[in-house]
Amino acid sequence: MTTSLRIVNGKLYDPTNDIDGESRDICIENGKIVDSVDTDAKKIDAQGMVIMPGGVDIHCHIAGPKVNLARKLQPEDHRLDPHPGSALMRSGTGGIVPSTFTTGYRYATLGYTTAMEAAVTPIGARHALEELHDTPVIDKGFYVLLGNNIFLQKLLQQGRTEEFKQAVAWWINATKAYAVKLVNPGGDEPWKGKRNSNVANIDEKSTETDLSPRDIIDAFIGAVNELGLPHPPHLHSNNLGHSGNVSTTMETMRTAADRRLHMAHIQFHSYGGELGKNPVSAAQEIAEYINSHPNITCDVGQVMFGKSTIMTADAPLAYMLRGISKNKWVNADTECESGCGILPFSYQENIYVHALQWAIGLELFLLSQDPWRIILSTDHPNGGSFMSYPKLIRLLMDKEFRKQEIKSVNQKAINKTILQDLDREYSLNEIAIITRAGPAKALNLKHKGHLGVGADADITVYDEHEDKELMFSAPRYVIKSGKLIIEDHEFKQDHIGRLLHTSPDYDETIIESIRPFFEKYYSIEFDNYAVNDSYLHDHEVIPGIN
Amino acid sequence: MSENIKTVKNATCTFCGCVCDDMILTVDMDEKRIIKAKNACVLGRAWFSQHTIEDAPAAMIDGQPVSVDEAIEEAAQTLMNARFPITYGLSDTTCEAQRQAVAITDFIKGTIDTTTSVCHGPSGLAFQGIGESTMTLGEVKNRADLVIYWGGNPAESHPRHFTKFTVTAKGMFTPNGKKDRTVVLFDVRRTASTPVADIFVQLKPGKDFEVLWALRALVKGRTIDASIEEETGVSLETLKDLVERMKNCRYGVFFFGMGLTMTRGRHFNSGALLALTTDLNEFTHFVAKPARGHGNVTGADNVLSWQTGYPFGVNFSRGFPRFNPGEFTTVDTLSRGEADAALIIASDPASNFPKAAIDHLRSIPVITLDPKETLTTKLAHVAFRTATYGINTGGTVYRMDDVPISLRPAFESPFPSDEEILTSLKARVHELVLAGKNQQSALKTSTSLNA
Amino acid sequence: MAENMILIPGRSTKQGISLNEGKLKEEYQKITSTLEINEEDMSRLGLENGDSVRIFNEIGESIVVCKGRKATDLPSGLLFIAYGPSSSQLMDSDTAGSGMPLSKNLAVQLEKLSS
Amino acid sequence: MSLELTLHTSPQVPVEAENISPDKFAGLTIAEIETLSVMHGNEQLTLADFFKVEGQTGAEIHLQGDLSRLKYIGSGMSSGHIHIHGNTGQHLGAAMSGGEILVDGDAGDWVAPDMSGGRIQIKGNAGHMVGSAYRGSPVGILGGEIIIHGDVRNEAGHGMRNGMIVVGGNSGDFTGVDMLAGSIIVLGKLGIRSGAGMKRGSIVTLQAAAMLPTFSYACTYQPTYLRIYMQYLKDSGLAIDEAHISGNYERWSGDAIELNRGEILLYKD
Amino acid sequence: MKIKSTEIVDTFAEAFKMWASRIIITAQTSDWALAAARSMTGFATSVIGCKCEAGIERQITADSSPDKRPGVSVLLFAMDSESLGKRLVERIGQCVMTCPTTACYNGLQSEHSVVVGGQLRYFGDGFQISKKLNDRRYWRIPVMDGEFLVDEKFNVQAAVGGGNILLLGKDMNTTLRAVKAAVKAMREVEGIILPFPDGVVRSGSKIGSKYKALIASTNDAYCPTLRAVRQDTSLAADVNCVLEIVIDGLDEAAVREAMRRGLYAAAKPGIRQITAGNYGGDLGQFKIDLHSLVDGQ
Repeated sequence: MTTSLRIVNGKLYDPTNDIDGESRDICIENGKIVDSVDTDAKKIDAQGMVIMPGGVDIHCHIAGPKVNLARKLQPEDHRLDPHPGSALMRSGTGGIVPSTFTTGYRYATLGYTTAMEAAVTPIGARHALEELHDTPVIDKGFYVLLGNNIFLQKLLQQGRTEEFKQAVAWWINATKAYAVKLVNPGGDEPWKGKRNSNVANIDEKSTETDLSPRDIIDAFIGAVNELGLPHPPHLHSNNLGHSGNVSTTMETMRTAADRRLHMAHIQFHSYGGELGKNPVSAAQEIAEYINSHPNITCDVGQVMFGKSTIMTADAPLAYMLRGISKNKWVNADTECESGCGILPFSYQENIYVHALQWAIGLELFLLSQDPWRIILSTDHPNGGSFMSYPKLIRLLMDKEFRKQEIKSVNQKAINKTILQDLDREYSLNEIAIITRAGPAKALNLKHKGHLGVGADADITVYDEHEDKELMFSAPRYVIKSGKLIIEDHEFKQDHIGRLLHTSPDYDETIIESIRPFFEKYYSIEFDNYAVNDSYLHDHEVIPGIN
Repeated sequence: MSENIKTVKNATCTFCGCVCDDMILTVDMDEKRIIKAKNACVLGRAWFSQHTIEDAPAAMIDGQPVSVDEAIEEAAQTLMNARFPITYGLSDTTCEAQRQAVAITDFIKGTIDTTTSVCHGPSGLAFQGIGESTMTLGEVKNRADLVIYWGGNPAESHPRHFTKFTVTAKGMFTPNGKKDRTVVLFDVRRTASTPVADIFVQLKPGKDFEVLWALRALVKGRTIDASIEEETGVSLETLKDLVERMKNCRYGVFFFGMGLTMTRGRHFNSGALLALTTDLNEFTHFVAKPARGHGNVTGADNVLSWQTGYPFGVNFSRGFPRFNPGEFTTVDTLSRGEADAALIIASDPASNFPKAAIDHLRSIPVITLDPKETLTTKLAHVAFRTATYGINTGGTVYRMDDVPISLRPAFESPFPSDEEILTSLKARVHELVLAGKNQQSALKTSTSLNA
Repeated sequence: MAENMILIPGRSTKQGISLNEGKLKEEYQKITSTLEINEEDMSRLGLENGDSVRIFNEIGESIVVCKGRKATDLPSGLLFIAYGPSSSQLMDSDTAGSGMPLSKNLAVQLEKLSS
Repeated sequence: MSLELTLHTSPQVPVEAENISPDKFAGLTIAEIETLSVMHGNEQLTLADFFKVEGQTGAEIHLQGDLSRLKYIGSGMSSGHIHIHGNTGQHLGAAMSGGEILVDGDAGDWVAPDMSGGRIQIKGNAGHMVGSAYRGSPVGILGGEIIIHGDVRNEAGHGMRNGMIVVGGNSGDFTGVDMLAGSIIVLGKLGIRSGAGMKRGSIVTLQAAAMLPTFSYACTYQPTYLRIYMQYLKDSGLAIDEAHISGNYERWSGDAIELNRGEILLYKD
Repeated sequence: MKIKSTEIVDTFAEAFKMWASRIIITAQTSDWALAAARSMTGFATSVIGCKCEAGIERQITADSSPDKRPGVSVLLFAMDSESLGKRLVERIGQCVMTCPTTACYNGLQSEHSVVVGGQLRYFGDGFQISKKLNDRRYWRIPVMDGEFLVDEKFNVQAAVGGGNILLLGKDMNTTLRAVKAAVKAMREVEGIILPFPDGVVRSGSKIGSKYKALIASTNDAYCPTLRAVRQDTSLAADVNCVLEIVIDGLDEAAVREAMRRGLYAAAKPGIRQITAGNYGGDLGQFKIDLHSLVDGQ
C-alpha cells in the first residue's frame, strides 16, 4: 500500500545508534529506512509518541511439529479465545498456543516484527516452514535441533571433528534453519533407550557413544563458531528445572570459555538447592558470570503466572512435570534426531516453586549489568504467552508495581531471593535493548533492531503512557517492511513476512558420509530429506560473521 | 510402449498413510502412464498403474462440460450464497491444496471437515483428552522390541508396514529384524496379518475397551477377575502375560486401527489404548500410533490445526474457528439436513457415508474436485476433474507419523491440480467477500489510549 | 428365516486395488458386495458360494453375494465385507458427538434370497 | 401474563440463539428484544425474523414452535424461567448458572455444558453428552440439576465435577465417564461402560447393569442419602416407588484404574 | 392473681440469650432414633456444668422427616454459636454417629450456621463422600453398618434459655403430680425443651456461694428445710415441696407459651403458689412476667 512514509515528531529509542529519546524524523521507502523521502510521502505525526524498532523475539515456540501437537491437544483453551477474521485477515484461535495466523497478527499488535521458533527437528523442518509461511506479518526463522543427532554424535565419537562441522553446515542448509539448537544434549538416548531415564551430569558419559553432554556442547560451540553462523549455538542446557542445576549451568558456560554461546531461558537453569528438594535462587551467581563474560548472551525465559504449555525437546522434563500435574501428556520421539514432551501447565502465585521461578527471572533481569546480553523472553509458551510481554515490561520498569505484585505471591519463595531489595527500574532505552536491539545483535540481524538508514522499516510507535503494560500492549502504529500494518490501533493490511535463514558453505562430500547412515536408520529416503526452495516464501539469507 | 521413457526416483506413493517415498517409477511420457513402480506394494502398483489420463472435461456444471473459469464462478457463487456451506474430504490431496481449502472455508464462513472424522477422528478426540506418547516410524524400526497391532489389518491396508518399519525392518538396536522383536496382534478375526504375529489375541467383537481397561488395571497392579475371559474371550492369564511383556520390553509400540475407532466406544477405545501407553511409561518407554489410512489425511489434520487450532470438524459461521465433533463433522451436518452446499475435495462420501447423509447430499448443490468419476462427482452440481497428487503434481504430504514429504510428480496432467482450482476459487471468493459488506477489521489494539 | 449376525466392514487389498481403477467400475462394485461368512454358518443356512443374501437392519438393507471362510478365520456369527456402498446402507448416521458413525460390528440380520 | 415467542419462520440451517435468555432480555422492551441478533448459519438476523414476540417483558419466557434447530437457548442465564413448549436444539442452557429451563419435548446434544447452577427439566429425551465436558476439557458441569424424564444418549455427565443429572428413562454408553464428583441417577437401564475412569461421584440405577472389570462389589445396603435423593426425585415428578427409597442397593466401587472412590449403586429388589 | 386456687405470684422469670440449634436424628426405627437422642441429650441440663443444655423437642414421623424414616428432634443450647458448634460436633460425633442406622440433619432455618458434618467427615479417614443436593451439602461417613449421613452445616440462631416456673406445693406427691402435668402440657409447645430430668429440677440455684470457687449454690430461699433458718424465705408455712421447670426455647414466644401452659396445667389444688426465678432483672435479657401469661391480662 504505502511505499514511502515519513514519521515526524516522535521520540526515538534506537540504542544501536545511541539515540535515547530524542526527536528525529524517520523516512521509509521500499521497506527500508532511508535518509529522506518525497515531501508528498504519507506523513505520520508522532507527537507525544515513542518510536522503537519492531520487537525481535529471540526464543519462542510458534511453528512446527511439536507446536502443532500442542495446538491440537488443547481445543478447550482455543475455545475461550477466538480470533475473528475479516476481509483483510484470516481468522484463528488464540489461547496459550495460538493458530499460525493469530500468532502473526498478535505479535504485530504488540509491535513485534520478528520472531524465532527455537526448536525444530530437521525432519520436521518442512512442517515448520509451511507453518511459518502461514504466520503473517512478522519475519521469522527457526533453530534446528542437532544436540541429540545420532549421526553427528557418531562423528564425534569417532573424532571426525572436521566432518562434524561440515555435517552441521549441511544440516543447516538442508533444513533452511537460522541457527543450531541444542536441547539437553545427550539426554535423548537414555530417555528413549533406557526406560525413560535421563542424563544427570554434564560429564556423564553415554554408554553408547562414550560422549558426555560437555563433549557434545564443546564440539557444537567449536563448529558453529568456526562456521561463523550469525547466531551461536542456542543452548537449552542439561537439568532444566531441577533444584541445584546452577552447577550444571555454570559448568556449561565455562565450557564455552570465551567462545560465543547463547544460553536459552536461563531462568530455568538458575536454581540452587539440593536435587529433589525445594530449589532456591541462584540468580546472583548466574548473573555475575554473565556480567563478566561478554561471550555469553542469554534470554531469560521469564515465568508469568497463568496458563502455559510445556513444549520441549527435553522429553524427560515434560515427563517429570507430568508426574506433578497429572495433566494430559504428549511424548514424541523423532528418529535419530530428537525427543519431545508437551504438557498443558499453569503457574500459580501461591505455589512455592512457581513463585520462585518468577522471582528468579526478575532477579536476573535486574542484576544484569549489560542489557544487550540478557534478552526478554518467556520461552513462549513454556513460561507464559508472548502476550504477557507488556506486563513483564511493566514489572521491569515500574518498581512500585513490582512491589505490589511481589506481595501477592508465595512469600517463602520471595524470601529465598533478593528480589525485594532490587530497586532498579528499566528505562525505555533499556527496554528497547532487551526487546529489540539486543536480540537483533545476538542474532546478528544487522538490518533489524535499529532505525538507522538501511535498516528494515520494521517500526513500532507507542503512545507514551504511565502504565507501561498498557503502553506496550497497544502500539498506535506498527510498520512492517515499510507497510503500515496497524494505523491508529487498527489493523489495515496483511503482510506475509519473510523467512530468515542462513546458509553456511560446506564440503559437499559430507553428503556421502551421511547417506549410508541415513539409509540404514531413517525411514524416509535421503534424497527426500533436504528441504527445497519451494518451501521458502519470501526469504532472506542472513550471512555469517566470518 | 513408446520410446519416451522417464525414470522418477524417490517418488512417493500417496495411496495409504505409509506414504512410501522410495518408489522408482518408470513413466511412459507419451502414453502418460506409469508402467512400472519398483518398490511399490500391491496397492501402490495399482495406484500408479491405474492412473491414466481419461478423456473427460476438466469441469462440468450439472453434467454439462464448461470452462474451468465458468465452473469457478459458479462454485464461488454457490458457496457465497450458502448459509451453511461445508467443505469435506482433503485426505487425498496436498497440504498446499488443503491450505487453500481452509482459506476458502474461512472466507465463506463455512464448516470444514476431513475424512479424519470418519477414520481416526475418534483417536484425535482421545488425543485431546489424554495426550499421546508417540514416535516417527524410524524409531520403531530402530528400537522397538515389542510391536502390538490392535484392530487393524496392515497386511491388507498398509502392506509395507511390516517390512519397512515394524517387523522385519532392521534398525540400530534391532539388527536382526524380526528376531529382535515380539509381534502381537489383537483382532476379532484372523486376517492376512495374523501369520506375522508371534502372539495372536482374538477377542470378542466390541470388547476392545474392556480388554484395554483390564490391561490398564493390571499394569497398575490392580486385580482383575477371571470372568474377564467369558466377557472378552481373552483369558486373565493371557492378559497377565502380555502385561509382563509390555512392562519389561525396552521400547514398546502400539499401532491401532479402525477396529478401535469405528466400533462402539470409538474415542474411548482409542483413549483407553493411549492411556495404557501413558501408564506403561512408568515402567519403560512406550509409544502408540494410529495407523492412518489415506495418503495425506495426516497432513489435513496438521493444516487444519495450524490454521484454526483444531484438527477437523471446524466451523467458521461466526467468523472464527470453532470445533465440535458431532456438531460440525460432515456425517452429522449432512444427516441432520443442515448443510446447504458442499465443497467436496478428493473424497467420495456418496459411496461410504451413512444413508441419511447421502440422501441429503443429493438435495443440495455439491462442488467436487476429483481425478476420477465417483458416486459423489456424479451427483455434483459443479465437478472439477483434477490432476492426481503425487503422480501429476508436487506438493507436501504427511505420513501417518506426521513426517512431511515432498512429492515428485511423474508426468503432467491436462487437468489442473486441486491447489490450482482451490487457489482460483479462493481468489474469487475473496473478491466477493471484499465486494460485499465492508467488513470492519476485527483486530484492534486497544483504543483506550485515545481517550 | 433371518438370522442375527455381526457385520464387520473393513479394508481389503482387493478393494484397495480395484478402487484405483475406479469406484464406478464393475470390479470395485463386485468386491464391495461380496460377503464373507463362516463356512459352518453357511451350510447351516443352506448357503453356497455365490448365493445372494439380504442383509438388513433398521437402517437399511443390501443384497450381497456370499463367500465362505474357514471357521478358524472368521468365527461363527461374524460377517466380513469390504467397506463400500453395501455396508454404508446399514450404517446409522448417529455419531454420538464424535463425527464417526459406527461402521464396524453392525448388528444385522441375514436371510437367504429365495430366487 | 408472560413473554411469548412464537416461531413464525422455520430456519433452513441451524440457528444460534444465545440471546434467548432472561439475562439478555432484562430491561428491554418488546421492540428491543425483536432486534436482538441470532445467527442463521453464517448470516446475522434478528429474533423478529423468526419469532413473533408478544406479552409482558420481564416475565417468564415461553417459546412455541419446533425449535429443534435452535441452539444455545438459555445460554449463560443466571436467573429467570424459560419454558419451551416443544423440542429444542443443541447446547441448551450452556454455561447456565441459575434460573430454570423447562422443555416439554426433546432436547438435542450437549444439554448444559459448563453449567454451574440452576435447573433444567426436559420432559422428553435428550441427546448425547448431557452435562458433559466439551472435547479436550477434563471438567463437565460444576453444579446444578438436569432432570430428563426420557432417555439420554452417550456420555451423560462426562467429567462432571458436581451437580446432579437424573434420567427417567435409559442412558447411553459411558454414562458418568471420567466423572470427578456429583450424582447421576438413571431410573431406567444404565448404558455400558458407565463410570469408566471415574474418580469420585455416584452413579445410581434402578436396573441391573453391566460393570467394567475395574469395578468391585462392596456390599448391599441401604444408603441413607439415596432416600433423600429419591424422595426429591419423587417430588420432582419422576416415577419413584417407595421400594426405591427404602430398598437395598448393591454398591460397586471404581474405577480402580483411577482413585477408586467412585460408586455405582444398583437397586436390588 | 389466681388460676383456680393457685396464686400466680406477681413476678417474672429472668431468661437469658443463648444460641440454639435443632438436630433431626432419624433411624431405621424410632427406638434407635430415640436412643441416639437420649444419648445426645444426656448430661446437658445446665450450661454451668455441662457446657450446653439439650433436650428432645419431639418425635418426628417418617412422613415428615428428611429421609422418610422416623426421627427425633433435639434442641441444643449453648452460650454462643462457637461453643454450640463444638458441642454439636462432640455430641453428634459421640452419640449419633455411634448409634446404629442413624442419620443426622439440621432442623433449623437461619442465616447463621456452624460446620458439623464438615468436621465429623475426617472420621471417614479419606473415604468420606460429600453429596450436594439443592445447595445443601451432606457427608457420608463410612461406618460398620453402612454409612452415617450428616449435614455439612447446622444452622444456629439466637434463642432464649432459662425460662422457668417454680411450683410451691403443699406436699411432695401433690407437687410431683402438678409438675408432671405441667411438663406434659409444656412439651406440646414446638421450639422448646425442658433440659432437666424429665423436665424438672429440684436443685434450684442462686448466684454465688459462700465458697469462692462456686458461682452458684442452692436456692436456699426456696428450700423448705431451711424455712426456719432463713429469715427471707420465700415459702409460706404450708409449702413443703418446691419443684422448678426450666425452659429453653428458640424464641421468647415459645418460652412464654410453654410457661403459660405450665401455669395452667400446674395450677391444681395443693399448689399454693407458682412463681418464677430471677436475679433482680439485671442479668437476663428477657423478663417474662407471669401475670402477663395469664389469659385476659
